[in-house]
Amino acid sequence: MDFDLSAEQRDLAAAAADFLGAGADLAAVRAALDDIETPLPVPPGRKGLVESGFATITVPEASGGGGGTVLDLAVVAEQAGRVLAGPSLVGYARAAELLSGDQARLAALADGSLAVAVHDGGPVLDAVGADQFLARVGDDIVIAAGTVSPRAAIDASRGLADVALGDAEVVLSDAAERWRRAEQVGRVVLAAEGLGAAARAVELGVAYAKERHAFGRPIGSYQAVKHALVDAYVEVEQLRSLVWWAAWTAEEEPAALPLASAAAKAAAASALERAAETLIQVHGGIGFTWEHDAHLYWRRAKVDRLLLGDEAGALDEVARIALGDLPGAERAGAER
Amino acid sequence: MDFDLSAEQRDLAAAAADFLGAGADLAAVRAALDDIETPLPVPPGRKGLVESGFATITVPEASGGGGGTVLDLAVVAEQAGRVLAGPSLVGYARAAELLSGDQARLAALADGSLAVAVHDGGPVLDAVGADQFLARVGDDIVIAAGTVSPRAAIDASRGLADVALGDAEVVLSDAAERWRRAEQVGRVVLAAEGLGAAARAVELGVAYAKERHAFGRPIGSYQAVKHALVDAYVEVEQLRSLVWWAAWTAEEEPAALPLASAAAKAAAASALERAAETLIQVHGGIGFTWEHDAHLYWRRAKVDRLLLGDEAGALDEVARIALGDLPGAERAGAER
Amino acid sequence: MDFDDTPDEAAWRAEVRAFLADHKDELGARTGRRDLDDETSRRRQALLYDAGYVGVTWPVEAGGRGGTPMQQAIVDQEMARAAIPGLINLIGIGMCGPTVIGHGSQDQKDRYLKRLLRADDVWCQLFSEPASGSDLAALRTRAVQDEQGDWHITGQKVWTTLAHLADYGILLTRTDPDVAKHRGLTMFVVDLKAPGVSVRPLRQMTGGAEFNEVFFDDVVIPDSERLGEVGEGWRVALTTLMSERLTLGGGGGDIGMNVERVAEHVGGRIGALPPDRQALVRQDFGRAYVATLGMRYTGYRLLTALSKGSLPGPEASAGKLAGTRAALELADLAVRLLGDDAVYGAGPDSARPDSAGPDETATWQLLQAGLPGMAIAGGTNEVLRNIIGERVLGLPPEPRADKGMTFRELAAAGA
Amino acid sequence: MDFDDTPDEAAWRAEVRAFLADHKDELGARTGRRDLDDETSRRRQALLYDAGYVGVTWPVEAGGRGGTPMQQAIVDQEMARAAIPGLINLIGIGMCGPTVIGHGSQDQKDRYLKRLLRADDVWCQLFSEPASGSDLAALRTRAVQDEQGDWHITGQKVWTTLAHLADYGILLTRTDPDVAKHRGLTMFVVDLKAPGVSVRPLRQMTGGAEFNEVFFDDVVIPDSERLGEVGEGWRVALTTLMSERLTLGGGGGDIGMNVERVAEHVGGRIGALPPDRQALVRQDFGRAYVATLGMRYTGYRLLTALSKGSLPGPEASAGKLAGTRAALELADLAVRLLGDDAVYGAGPDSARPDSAGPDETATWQLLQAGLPGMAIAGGTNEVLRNIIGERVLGLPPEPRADKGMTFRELAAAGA
Repeated sequence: MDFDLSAEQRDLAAAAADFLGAGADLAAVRAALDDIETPLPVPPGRKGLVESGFATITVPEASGGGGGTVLDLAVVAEQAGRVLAGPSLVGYARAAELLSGDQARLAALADGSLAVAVHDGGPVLDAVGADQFLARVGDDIVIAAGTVSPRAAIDASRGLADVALGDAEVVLSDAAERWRRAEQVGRVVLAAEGLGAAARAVELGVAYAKERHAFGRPIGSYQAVKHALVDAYVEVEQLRSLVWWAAWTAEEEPAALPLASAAAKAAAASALERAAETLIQVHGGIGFTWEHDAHLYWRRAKVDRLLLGDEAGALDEVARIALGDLPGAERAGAER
Repeated sequence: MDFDLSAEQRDLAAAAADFLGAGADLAAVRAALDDIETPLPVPPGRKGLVESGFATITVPEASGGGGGTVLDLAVVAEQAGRVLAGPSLVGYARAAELLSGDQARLAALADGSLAVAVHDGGPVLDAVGADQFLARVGDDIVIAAGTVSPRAAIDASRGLADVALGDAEVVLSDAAERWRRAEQVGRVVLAAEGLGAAARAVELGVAYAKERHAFGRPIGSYQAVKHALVDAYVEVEQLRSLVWWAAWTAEEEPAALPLASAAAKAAAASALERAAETLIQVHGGIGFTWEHDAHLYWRRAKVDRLLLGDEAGALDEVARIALGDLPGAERAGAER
Repeated sequence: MDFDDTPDEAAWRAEVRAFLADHKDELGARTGRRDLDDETSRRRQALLYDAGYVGVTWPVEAGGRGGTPMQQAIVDQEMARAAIPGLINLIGIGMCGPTVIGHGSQDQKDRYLKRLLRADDVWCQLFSEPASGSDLAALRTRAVQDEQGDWHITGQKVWTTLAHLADYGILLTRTDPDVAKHRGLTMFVVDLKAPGVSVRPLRQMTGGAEFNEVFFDDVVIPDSERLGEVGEGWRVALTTLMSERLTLGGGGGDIGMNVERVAEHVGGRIGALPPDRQALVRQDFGRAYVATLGMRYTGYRLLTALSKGSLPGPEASAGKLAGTRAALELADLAVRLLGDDAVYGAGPDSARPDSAGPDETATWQLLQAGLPGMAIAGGTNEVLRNIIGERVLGLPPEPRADKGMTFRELAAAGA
Repeated sequence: MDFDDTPDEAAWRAEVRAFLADHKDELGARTGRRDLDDETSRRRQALLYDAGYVGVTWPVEAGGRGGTPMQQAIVDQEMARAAIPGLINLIGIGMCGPTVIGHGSQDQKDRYLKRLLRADDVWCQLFSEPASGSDLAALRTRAVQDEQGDWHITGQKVWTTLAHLADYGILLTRTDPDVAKHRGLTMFVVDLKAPGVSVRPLRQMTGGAEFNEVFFDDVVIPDSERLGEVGEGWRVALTTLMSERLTLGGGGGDIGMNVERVAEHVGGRIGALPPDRQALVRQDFGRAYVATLGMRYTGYRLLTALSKGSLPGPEASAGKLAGTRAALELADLAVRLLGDDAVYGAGPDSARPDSAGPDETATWQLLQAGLPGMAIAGGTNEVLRNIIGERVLGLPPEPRADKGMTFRELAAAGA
């Protein structure tokens, strides 16, 4: 057993951190919140993200992608989550799964000419800036243009909008299982972005707790502050393990993906909410000002927890799988 | 509005505290835990409790009772809860309601010749030491002798046992509403006992936190300990308000009793569990020894939370009433 | 114990209710906004004051009615019942006024109190600073007395509710940095329109800006506007803070969230959910509802104690602790029940005074976004727990790192 | 990343598995009790040791195999899989042995280590005292050296697991009260059968008595049994504590509660509940199951790090924190699912070594009653949070009230 990132994956993370650190911009995320009527995509944006190659890591090399694993993408997604980059890598992850085998569209995805989002029936993640939408009709996977109606955002970096689909073309028939898998992979990548955001929120809270003084000593020396940060940190580290494991199952043990992705999704919802709320609370007054970044992480938490099913739904799935009502527990249930 | 105990009720509480302080005995509660095969009732026991008059406060004076209110009984029950007295006042409270109008049996209850418990179908509270059992059959209230099968106790002061009923005599027909009311009154008295136990657990924790030192200062000066005790205390004070209110509704606003009793029951389950767990945690190692009293409160918490319906059931009822699915929200819902 | 009104209370309630019904349009019933328009809000408060319904518990000589806390609570209940927006000068009445009553000169009382109750003047409270939040006594705003006896104020305050509308404020300053931090403070009444005062709205995470930063650049205050003795500012501030906690935590009102409104919202939405989800919602709602009831009845106990002559003690802090928790749970549930809409925001405009008012989604989203601030304003949960732990439960305080140090030494140490 | 065994690991696993299968009766597979009988337990450990499966990671010269943490983990996994009771000398192997290896003389190593691994001698750890729990360095047990160089021990230890069966223990004592509390400590190996040692079982709230009080009444220890230098006992103890945390918190094993066993229990009971209740149970179980998976995979990360040569750091404490929480939730759920039986107890007898073993109700009730202790033993949650906050996150420590004081001064101050 070797449950750790490889040296290549650590290099990938560093490269992603460099790119996203330069390209993403919390000020732009904040500014976009005021931009109700005509929301703009936040940096680095589709173009930059696709050109960097990070967005389409999981697209086969033959189609111009990176030929990497979901775990590779999760490693990048963690870095994207740290800086609240937009658009989400979830859409790319799902599209790469859904279009698997469709060389032309995959190539278009990888060269940026296809700006696609996935439509689940409700609000569409990164609809803003997308011109084609993948959707499920019966057991078919279809693609269609759509009319995008943006709405006031909680988290402006998520590009959420209502979308009315136009005429649809079938991409693949009888593809219910693929749709489910793509959704599960999407959950893993969403959880990886949540991991990055939560980890960053804890870091910001820790840094402030070291520097800010009250009653003659740093506030981080008080148990109330210290223990709140520790609880958030512990939850983040548990989440990290679940995200890595879930991402790994996508290629290496697909039968465990349903359980692992639901577990990672549920853990991410809770860890990011706790981390963001702790970040605000540790900062006191300054933490709930518009100009501070804390609420941007809080906004991300409040939105992400509801995407691709909510926490209660994910927990229900975990329980059903673990109790044998649903398949997908092969490894988790096995004492080895 | 005057939301406070009366001077008479404060005197009653003081008298109950005197009587129970002298009569109850935590050492006996602990010893009874070892007494698996033939469990003995714990002090002060049915006889003492009935002779004191506290048990039958709510029985009319004409039948030899105290002619008091459910609130009066709740005031006594809080004191009983503090010292984990047995038997519970819940059985007396329910019996007084169920037998209302049955002069002979009420008199027997008040003079101690009727040792009754209430049978809800599952484990029977204070079955140990009871010789008659009130039960509901269809819409009738019946009374019967029973065969008592004691089992290993979590909380030996609760006298729990399985009971097989013998031939039953109908006490009152068409009495579903009365049965429900008696159950609700029972919940209030149970919550009052929980209030006393929880308040006492917090006091014991606070006292120890003042006295025990670590790293050169009292452990109660550390925020982790202090805040845990504060959270338990705040919950106890909220519970106190709910118990008083719920007890008051029994006579003064019966339409609100279903909501108020369910709310008090739910709050008691949670407050006592938190208080008892905090008590153990604050004490560190000594807190989980057999000889320390902490686990006696913990045992009470673990049992009481399940009696007369569990916390989830009570919360469900509260929600249904507040949302209008069930009657009983008249006052709570009214802005005055 | 009796939750019903006494005959006197009932008569009072009837009178109040009738008055509010007669003037419901003037009082803005059901418009839901307090600070829609400064002038309107002031007029509403004056109307209520002239009728005898503002400052009910204040002494007659302070411009009040000399009434009971219960009478005041009945006014509050009836205003809530009639959905009349809160008074614009809530902070003045709840915190500044009691401080002037407790520590001001007769001249100050005569000049300020009645006008405050009528909202002829709006007041604010200038305590917190960027570098002193929970540790209020570490404040840096300096007041230096000149030869004429006037005080010159330089510094910055923050989190000042209503400063952008206020005429006056109570201002806590440091007059002596060379003694322990609590001992070198002095309180003043400051004219917010005086030269050198500038107010900058501070936008919150909700998008709204109910708070402000207030800058003092050599603002001159005559010595006659001092509240209490020089160096006694901390004692004066304690009067304010005690009143604040009561305003935030007590009396049985809901904190930040009206539970009946949530019940209505839940009731309207729950039926559309699958049965499993309904069960989960009932658990969450039931728990939050029990918490709200507990808070409400605990508030009634406090109110009863006040009516019987108790002073507002640290127990009131428990109400804010419990209430914040309950409000968070209710807001969370309310937002989740929005279904697909739950991921959409209020938009920052909804929180602005000139907004037409929020729609349903915005209502719950704004509440949700406002609650993290509520857990901080008026004392963080941590500070409140310390207060209850030490002053109610009698647990020992933490050793003080700043014990025996002067403010100047502390500041030099970077604290 | 790879969760599969390497070929070497797979071969090792197969070997271990085959051995355990061949000896399953001797090893007490599926009897579920470790300390049913002292002699049997010792024999089982010796059998495993002789086969090379005890002390896998210990150096060869210490009687071990010089193997990898992964090999040890595979042995642990296979033993769990075959439901073979844990080793009687777990504390000796996990805590005492590493301390002797790190600080003992060659003579001590030769005399003790191999016998410890074979359970020829059972060991215990004598650190905690009634007046020093979390604040371990405040211990009072005195060691005074006589003219011959022998040490005379007087004092009391508590929470000593296995002391009633143990042959030896590592004993932390105070040799100099006139220096700061951490500096006056010295560690010894003590013979539990020596004159003056008395052991009294300490009954826990479960009814069982896995812990003991140990009294020392002028017990003589030769200086050759000292571990490390005089006054260096704290440094020696840190070796023990670091090993302890790893034993309690790491490696991906479940803490106190086997989640698959809970799943089986839940699966067997849930169908009898109304659908609403099933939904609530799935929420609770799902949450606890996610927590357990998180803990398990975090343990695997730790194990991987150890395999790559990292030392066990304070991160391991996070595993105990998270695991305790998950175990509490699982136990609570398991008990509640007992329905009517949930109010009945295990009975204290079920926890006794001579019991026939608990029934289903007793199983869960005993676990529930044991968990509050688990949150305290091996470091309270509060202490673990301090460790992670300060040593992992780098947050500043609290000011120390006992700084600069000698132990004698501290003791006089009542601390």
